[in-house]
Amino acid sequence: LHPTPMLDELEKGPWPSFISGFKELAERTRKPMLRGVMDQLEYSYNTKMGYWKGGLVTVDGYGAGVITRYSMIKDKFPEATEFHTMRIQPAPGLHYNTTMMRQLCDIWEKYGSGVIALHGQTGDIMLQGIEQDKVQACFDELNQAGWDLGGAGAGMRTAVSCIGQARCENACYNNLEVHLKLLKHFVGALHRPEWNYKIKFKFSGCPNDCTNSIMRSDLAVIGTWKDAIQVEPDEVKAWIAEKGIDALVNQVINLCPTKAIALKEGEMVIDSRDCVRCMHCLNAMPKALSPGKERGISLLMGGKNTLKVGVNMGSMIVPFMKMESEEDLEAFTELTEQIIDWWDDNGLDHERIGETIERVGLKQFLEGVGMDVDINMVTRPRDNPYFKAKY
Amino acid sequence: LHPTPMLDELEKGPWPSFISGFKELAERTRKPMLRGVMDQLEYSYNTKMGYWKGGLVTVDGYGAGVITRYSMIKDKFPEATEFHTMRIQPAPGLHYNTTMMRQLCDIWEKYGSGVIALHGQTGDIMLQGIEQDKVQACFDELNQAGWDLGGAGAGMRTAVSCIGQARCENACYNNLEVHLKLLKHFVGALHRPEWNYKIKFKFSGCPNDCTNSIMRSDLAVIGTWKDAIQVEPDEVKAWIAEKGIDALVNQVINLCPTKAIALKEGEMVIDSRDCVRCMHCLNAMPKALSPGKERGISLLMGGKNTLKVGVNMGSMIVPFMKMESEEDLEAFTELTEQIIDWWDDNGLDHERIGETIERVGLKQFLEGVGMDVDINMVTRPRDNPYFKAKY
Amino acid sequence: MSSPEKKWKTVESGPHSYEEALHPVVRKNYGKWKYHEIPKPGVLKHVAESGDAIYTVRAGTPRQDTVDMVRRLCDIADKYCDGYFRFTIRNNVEFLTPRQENVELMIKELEEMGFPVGGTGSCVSSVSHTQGWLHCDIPATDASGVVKSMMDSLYHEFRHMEMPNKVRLSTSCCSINCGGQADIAVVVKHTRPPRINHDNLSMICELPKAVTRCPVAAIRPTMVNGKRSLMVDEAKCICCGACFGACPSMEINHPEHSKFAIWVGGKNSNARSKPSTMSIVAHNLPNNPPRWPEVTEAVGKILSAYKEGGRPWERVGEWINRIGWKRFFEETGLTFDEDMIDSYRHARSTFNQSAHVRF
Amino acid sequence: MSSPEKKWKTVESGPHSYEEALHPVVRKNYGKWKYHEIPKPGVLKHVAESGDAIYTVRAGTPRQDTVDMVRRLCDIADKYCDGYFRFTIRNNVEFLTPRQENVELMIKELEEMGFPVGGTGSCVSSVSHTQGWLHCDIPATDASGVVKSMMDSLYHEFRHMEMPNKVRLSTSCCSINCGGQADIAVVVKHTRPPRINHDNLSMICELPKAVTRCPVAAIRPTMVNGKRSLMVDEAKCICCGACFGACPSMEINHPEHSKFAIWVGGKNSNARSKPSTMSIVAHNLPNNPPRWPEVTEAVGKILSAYKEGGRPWERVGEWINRIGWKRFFEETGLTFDEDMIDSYRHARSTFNQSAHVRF
Ligand code: SRM
Ligand code: SRM
Ligand code: SRM
Ligand code: SRM
Ligand code: SF4
Ligand code: SF4
Ligand code: SF4
Ligand code: SF4
Ligand code: SF4
Ligand code: SF4
Ligand code: SF4
Ligand code: SF4
Repeated sequence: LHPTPMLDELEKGPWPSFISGFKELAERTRKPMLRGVMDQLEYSYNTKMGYWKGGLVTVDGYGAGVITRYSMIKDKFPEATEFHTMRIQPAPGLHYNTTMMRQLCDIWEKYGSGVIALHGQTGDIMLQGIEQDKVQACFDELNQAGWDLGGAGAGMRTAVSCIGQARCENACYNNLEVHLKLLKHFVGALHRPEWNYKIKFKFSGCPNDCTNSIMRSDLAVIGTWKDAIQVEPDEVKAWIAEKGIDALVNQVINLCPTKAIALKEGEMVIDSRDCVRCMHCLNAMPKALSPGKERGISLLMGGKNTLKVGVNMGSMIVPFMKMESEEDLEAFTELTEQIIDWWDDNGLDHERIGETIERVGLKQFLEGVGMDVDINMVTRPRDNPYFKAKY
Repeated sequence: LHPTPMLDELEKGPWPSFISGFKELAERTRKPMLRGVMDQLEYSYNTKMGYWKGGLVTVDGYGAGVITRYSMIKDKFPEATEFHTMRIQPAPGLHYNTTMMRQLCDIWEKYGSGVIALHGQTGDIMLQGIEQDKVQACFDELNQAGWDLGGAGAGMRTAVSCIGQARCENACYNNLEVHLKLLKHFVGALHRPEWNYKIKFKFSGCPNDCTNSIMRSDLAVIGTWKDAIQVEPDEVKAWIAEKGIDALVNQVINLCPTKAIALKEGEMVIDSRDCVRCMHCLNAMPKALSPGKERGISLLMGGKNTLKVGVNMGSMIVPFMKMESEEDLEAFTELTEQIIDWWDDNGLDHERIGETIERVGLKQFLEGVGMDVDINMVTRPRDNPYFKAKY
Repeated sequence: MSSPEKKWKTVESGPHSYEEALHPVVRKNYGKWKYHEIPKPGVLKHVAESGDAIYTVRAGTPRQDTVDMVRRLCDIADKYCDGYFRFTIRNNVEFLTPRQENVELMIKELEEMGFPVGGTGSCVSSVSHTQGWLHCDIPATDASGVVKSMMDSLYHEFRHMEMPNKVRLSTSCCSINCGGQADIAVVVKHTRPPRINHDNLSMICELPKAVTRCPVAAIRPTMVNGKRSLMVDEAKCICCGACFGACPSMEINHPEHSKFAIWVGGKNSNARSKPSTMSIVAHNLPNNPPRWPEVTEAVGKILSAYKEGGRPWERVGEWINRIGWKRFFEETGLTFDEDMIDSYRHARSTFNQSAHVRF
Repeated sequence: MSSPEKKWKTVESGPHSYEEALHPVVRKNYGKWKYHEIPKPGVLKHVAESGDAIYTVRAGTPRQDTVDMVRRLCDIADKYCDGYFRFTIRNNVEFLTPRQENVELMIKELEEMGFPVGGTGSCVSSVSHTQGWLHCDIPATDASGVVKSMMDSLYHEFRHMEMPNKVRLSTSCCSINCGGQADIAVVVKHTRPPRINHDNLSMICELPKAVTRCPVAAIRPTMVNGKRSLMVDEAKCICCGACFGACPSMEINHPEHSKFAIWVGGKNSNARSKPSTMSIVAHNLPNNPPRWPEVTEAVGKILSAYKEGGRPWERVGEWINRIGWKRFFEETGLTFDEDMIDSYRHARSTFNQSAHVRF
C-alpha cells in the first residue's frame, strides 16, 4: 500500500474504521484496485474534490443495477480506472443466514474488490468495486445463489422494510411478504427503467415508520388500524403504580397530539375516536396498549428529498386498506400500477410523483387515477374561496 | 312608506330588527331618502342584485372619508338618488358619554338620514345617508363638536382598540393613548390618501387580541410581556381545590401550547422560559395568574383579508418594544413611518404591505427597513438549502 | 363643495378624545384592574387593585342603528351609568357602573326595549357584518338581513353561556369578506367567472388596472366591436371577484350564481393554539332573501354539534382539531368534496403529510 | 458485455426470499409478538404471545464494510444465533437469539472485535450516510469520513441511553441529501453558482435538460467561442446543484466554496407530533478533511444542549418546539441569521403568524 496519511487519521478513535477495514482487505487480498481507490481517495482528501465520472454498464437483458465509475484521473491512479458498484436486493427486512451471506462474500471476493456497503440508503447491498468485464460473470453466479440486481435510473427502485412481524409487536401487516410480492411484480420496471424518474416503495409496519418511508419513498406503505387501541387495564394500572401520576400526565396524556387521552380520577381514559394512531401512548406503555384488531395499511405518496422542491414528505392518499388476503394485495398492486401509469403519462422529465401531484393539484390527481376524495388526505379544507366548481 | 313585504319579514323574530328601526325613523322624521332607500332595498331583495355605484365626494382639504353612493336605478327610486356615508372616528376603545353621543345624533339628524352603524368593521361610526350638498356643513358642525372623518382609499385608515386598561386586567400597555397619538400623527395620510393601498392599525392590549388585529390590520399592535407570569400561589391552590386535579390537567396543563406547565405532586409548575404568552392559563385562572411586570408590545404586520391572496394573518415583526414613555412612542412612530415609506417605495398598486413582504421576501424587507432579524419572526428556520448568502 | 360662507377652520383631530368618555371609576382605576368574573350572562364584574369593582351589562344591537335607538341607549346610560357607555368590537353596547344594584334594573329595561342582554363568555356573540345591498357597490347579498335571520335562531345562545367557549360569527356580502374570519363565517361565494359588460367597459374602466388585479392572469385585452375591451380566460378564472372591484364592468354578481359558503375554525386570538384561518365546509348555498333559511340551518347544525361535543375552552377550530374533520362532517351532516381541497398558492402545506389518520 | 460462454439463464427474482433467513423462533412467533423491553443498551427483549422470548444484541458497523468484516459477523451468528442475523435501517447489525445466556457473551466478543454494542432506545444510533469521494460522481466531501469522525466523539452516546429520546443523525455529500433528513443532519451546502466548463459542455451535456432542471429558471442558452453553451444568471441562482446532476459541466463543487450546513429537527416517525422537516441552524462550516472538527463540534453542542434540556420522549425537534428556537440558538451557541429565513416556495407558511413569542 502507498502512504495515505490523511486517511490514516481515520483509523484513530473508538468507532470502527472503514479505512482500517480497507487496509486489512487490501493487505490480505493484494487487489490493486483497492490500492488505487485508496490512493485516489487520499488525493480527494487533499484536494477536496471528487474524481469519478459515470458511464453505462449493465448485465444481459437489464438496463440498470450497476453504478458505473471511471476515474477522471486514471493517469495518476491507473489502478483505480474502474470501480463499479453492483446493487443487490437483500431479503425484505434485511435478514440473513450465514450460509447465504458467506456465499455472497465468496462470490464477491472472487470477482470484485471485496468492499461491501451494508446497506445503501435505498436498501441495496452495495458491492463496490468491480471491473466492467467481470460484471456479467459475477452477476450470473450471484443470481444462481438467489440474488438479483437492485434498481437505478428512472424506474422502480429497490425497497426497504422494517423488521415488522418478524419481531415487532406493533406491525399491523405482513410488510415483508407485501414487499417481496410487490417488488417481484414490478421487477421488470426495476431492471428496465423507462419512466420519467425513479419510484421508491418503503414498507413500515406501523406509524413509527422505522424505514423513514414518509420522507424517502414515493410510495410509503405504513401499517395502521381502524378500531380502538387494545388496552390491558391491569398493565395500565401497573404502569401508573410504578411511574406515578405525574409521569402519566406529563409523559403520556400531555403528549397525545389530539388530546385523545384525559385524566379521570387517577386513570387514563382514551377516546379512541379522537386518536390519530400516532403510536405514542403505545410506545410509552408497550405492555399495556397495542394497536386495534382491524389492521391494514395507509398509503402515503410523494416523499422524496430536497432536489428542486426542498424536503417533500409523502401525503396521505389511501387512509386505509386491508392487507391480509391475496385479493387485498392484488387490489393494492392494481392501484399502484394505475397511479404510476397516471404519473408516467402526466409527469415531466425528472419529476417525482409528489412533484407532479403538487403541480397539477391533488383534485386533478384524484380525478386522473379515479379515486374518491377523503378528508384524511388533507389537514384541513381550503382557507380561500378560489375555485370554480362544476355546479 | 311604501309596502316592503320582503323587508317586513325581517321584523319577525326576537333579535332587534334594523328594519323596524328604519321604519320607526322614517315614520317619525318623514325623510324621503329613507323611504327611497327602503324601496330600493326591497327591490334588491326581490331581484337579488345591488344598485349602488360609487363616485367622489369629499370635504374641504380632505381626499377621503365620505363613501359616495348614487343609485343606479334612480329613475325607479328617485328618493334614493344619493345615499353617501360619512365615516367618523370614534374615541379609542369606543367609549362615549351621552353628551357627545346626543350631540352627534342631533347633528346627524339635522343633515342626514339618521341611520347610524355602530360601528363599521374598521371601527368608524358610519353615518349612512346624506346628500352631497349637505356634507360640508354637516362635517363642519361635527368637527366643531370634536369629531373628525375616518379613513378610506389608499391611505391610513381608522384604527380600533380593545377596551384595554380602561377595564381589562390583561392590558399590557395603554393602547387607547397609543392609538390616539399614532392616529393623530398619521392624520394627514388618513385624510389625503396617496399610498399604494390602505394601511390599518389595530391595538389589542394582550394576545387575546380582542380586536382581531392579526387578521384585519396591516399593523397589529399587541400587548405582551417579557418576564415570568405573575402567580398568586394561594389563588392557584383555591382554584385547584374548587375545580379539582382533573380540571387542572385537562383544562389547563394539557392546553398549554408549548407544554410549559407540568404537574408536580398535585401542583402546577410553569416554566416561564417555555411560555409563549398565549394567555390561556391566565384566562383560565384570572385571579391566580397575570401577565409579567416587564410589559410592552409586539408588532405584527401584514394582516388582511382574502382578496387575491386568501386570508393573510399578520406576522411577528417586532417581538418586543417598551411602550411606556413618550420616547417609546416616538421610536415606535418612527419605525412605522419607515416601514410605510419602504412599502410605498417598493409596493405595487393595490398591494397590501403583507403581500409586498411576501413577494420580495422577509429578508429583503428587513434589509429595506434596516431591521435586524429575530428568530421570533418565523416559526422555524428554513427547511431547504436554497439560498445564496454573502459570505 | 367648498362653500363661500364657511367660517369654521377644520381641526384635523383624528380620533375623538377618550378620557372624557370614561366613567370616573374607570378613570381612577385605569391600568390597575386585577381580575374579572362573569356573574351571569351579559354581566361582567371587574375588580381593581384598589378594591373598586365595576359592573358591565352587555346587550346586542342591530348595528344598523338609528338616532332613535342610540338616544334610547343614552337614556339608559344617563339613568344607571352616570352618562357613560361604550360599544364592543362586535357591535354590542356596554353599560359600566360601579353600582351592583343597577345591574338587574338595566337588564330588565334593556330587554324590555328589545336589546337582548348577553354576549359574554362561552356564548354566541353578535355577528360582525357588512354593508350589503343597503350601501355597498359590489355586494351579492344583504349581510344585515342574513344576520338578523341567523340571530333570531341563535337568540338563546346569545343570552346563555352554554357553549364550550366563545363563538364568533361573521357575515359578508362578497368574497372580499369585510366581516372578517370567525369561528363560523357566512360569506358570499361567486361561482361563475365575470360576465363582461363590453359597452361600459371601455368607457368607465381602466383596462390595465383590471388586468393586473387578476391574481391568476386570466384577463387579457381584446377588441369588441372595434373598441378596446377585455376578455376572461374562463378555464383559468378562479371567481375571486378581484377584477370587479377594479372595474364594475367585470360583472361577477349574479342573482343565481352568486351563492353562499360557510367557513369554520377561524380564530384570531392567540389563546392556546395559534390564530388559524378558517376552512370552507359548505358552498353552493342559495342566496335566498328575505330569510336565507339554508344558511341558518347550516350554521345551526355546526353549532349544535359543537355545543354537544366541544370540551371546555375549545374554540370551534380546536374542537375540530381534536375530533378531526372527518367527524366534523359526520356530526354536522355537511359534505366534504373535492373542491374543498386547497388548490391555491400554498396548497401543499394543507396536504396531510403524516400517517395521522382518523376513522 | 454478453459473453458467448454464458450458460445461466437469469432469474429475475427481485428481493431475496426472507423466510430462510429468519431464526426458527422468529418464524414460529411471526406476527404474534406481544411486547418488548430494553434490558440494557444494545439489547432488546421481545416476548411473544406464546411466551417465547427473543433477545437481540445490536452493534455498530462502519457501513463501508469488507468481506472480512462480514465473515466475522457470520462467525458470531453461527456461534450464538444458530446462523441468523440481520441489519437495521441504520447500518447496525443485529443478532437474535432465544438464549438469554448468549447475550453477555456476544456483547463481549463483539466489543472485542471493535463493534460497539448499543444503538437502542434513547441513544445516538449510527449515522445514515452516503458515498462521498469513495464512489459518487457528484460529491463535495466524503460522508464516511465525516461520520467516522463524529461517531468517535459520540461513542459514549451510542453505547448509553442517556438522551431524552432516540437521536438519528445523517450525513450527505451533496445537497441532494441521499442520507435523508434526521434529528441532526450534516449536509453539504454549495455557496456559489456553478462555474460552467464551456469546453466540455457542448460535448457532453444535453443543453435543454440542464435548462429545464433549474428550479428558478436561472440557466439560459448562449454562445461561447462560437459554440452553443449555457450561462447562469447568478442573481437568480440559488446554488441548489440540480443542474450539476444533469450536466457535469455545471461545476458546482469547489474545494473552498462547497461547505457544510447543519440541520436539526427532522422527524419521520408519526409519534406524537407529525413528521416534520428539518431546519438549517448552521452553514458555512468548512469542508475540512480528514477529521472535520468543526462539524463534530457543532453537532456536539446541539447534542449536549438537548441531552441537558430535553424531557422524556421529546425528539430534538419537539424539544426545540417546547423551548423555542431562540433558546435553541442560545443554548447551542449557534447563530440565527437572515439567510435562515425561508425564502423558497412556501416561505410564507414559516412566518410567525401569531403573537406567540419567546424571550
Ligand atoms: C369587550 C371586548 C373588547 C372590546 O373592547 O370590545 C372583549 C372583552 C373581553 N375579552 Fe375578548 N373581548 C371582545 C372581543 C374579542 C374578540 C374579537 C371578536 O369578538 O371579534 C376576540 C378574538 C376572537 C377570535 O379569536 O376570533 C376575543 C378573544 C378573547 C379571549 C380568547 C378566547 C379564546 O379562548 O380563544 C379571551 C379569554 C377569555 O375568554 O377568557 C377574552 C377575554 C375577554 C375579557 C374576559 C377580558 C377581561 O378580562 O376583561 C373581556 C370580557 C369577555 C367576555 O365577553 O366574556 N377575549 N375577544 C370584545 C367583546 C366582543 C363582544 O361584544 O362579543
Ligand atoms: C363599511 C365596511 C363594512 C361594514 O359594513 O362594516 C367596508 C366596506 C367596504 N369595503 Fe371593506 N369595509 C369595512 C371593513 C373592512 C375590513 C375589516 C377591518 O377593517 O377590520 C376588511 C378586512 C381587513 C382588511 O383590511 O383586509 C375589509 C376588506 C376590504 C377589501 C379587501 C382588502 C384586501 O386587501 O383584501 C376591500 C377591497 C379593496 O380595498 O379594494 C374592501 C372594500 C370595501 C368597499 C370600499 C367596497 C369597494 O371596493 O367599493 C366597501 C364600501 C362599502 C360601503 O358602501 O360603505 N374592503 N374591509 C367596513 C369599513 C367601515 C369602517 O370604516 O369602519
Ligand atoms: C431495528 C429498527 C427497524 C429495522 O427494521 O431496522 C427499529 C426497531 C424498533 N423501533 Fe424504530 N427501529 C429502527 C429505525 C427507526 C427509524 C428510522 C431510522 O432510524 O432512520 C425511526 C424513525 C426516526 C425518525 O423519526 O426520524 C424509528 C422510530 C421509532 C419510534 C418513534 C420514535 C419517536 O418517538 O419519534 C419508536 C417508538 C419507541 O421508540 O418506543 C420505535 C420503536 C422501535 C422498536 C421498539 C419497535 C419494537 O417494539 O420492536 C424497535 C426497537 C427500537 C430501539 O432500537 O430502541 N422506532 N425507528 C431500526 C433500528 C435503527 C437503528 O439501528 O438505530
Ligand atoms: C448509493 C446511495 C447513497 C448511499 O451511499 O447509500 C445514493 C447515491 C446516489 N444517489 Fe441517491 N443514493 C442513495 C439513496 C438515496 C435516497 C435514500 C433512499 O432511497 O431512501 C435518497 C432520498 C430519497 C429520495 O428518493 O428522494 C436519494 C436521493 C437522490 C436524488 C434526489 C432525488 C430527488 O428527487 O430529490 C438524486 C438525484 C437524481 O436522481 O437525479 C440521487 C442520485 C444519486 C446518485 C445516482 C448521483 C447521481 O445522480 O449521479 C448517487 C450514486 C452514487 C454512487 O456512486 O453510488 N439520489 N438517494 C443510495 C442508494 C443505495 C441503494 O441503492 O441502496
Ligand atoms: S415501523 Fe412499527 S412495526 Fe416496524 S419495526 Fe418500527 S415499530 Fe415495529
Ligand atoms: S396513539 Fe397517539 S393519538 Fe392515539 S391516543 Fe395514543 S397518543 Fe393519542
Ligand atoms: S385584548 Fe387583552 S387587554 Fe384587550 S380587552 Fe381583550 S383581554 Fe383585555
Ligand atoms: S400563557 Fe399560554 S404558553 Fe404561557 S404558560 Fe400559560 S398556557 Fe402556556
Ligand atoms: S363584503 Fe364586499 S360587498 Fe360587503 S361591504 Fe365589504 S366590499 Fe362591500
Ligand atoms: S374573477 Fe378573479 S380570477 Fe376571475 S378574471 Fe376576475 S380577477 Fe381574474
Ligand atoms: S448525497 Fe449527493 S454526492 Fe452523496 S451519494 Fe448522494 S448524490 Fe452522491
Ligand atoms: S445551481 Fe440550481 S439554481 Fe443555480 S443554475 Fe444550477 S440548477 Fe439553477
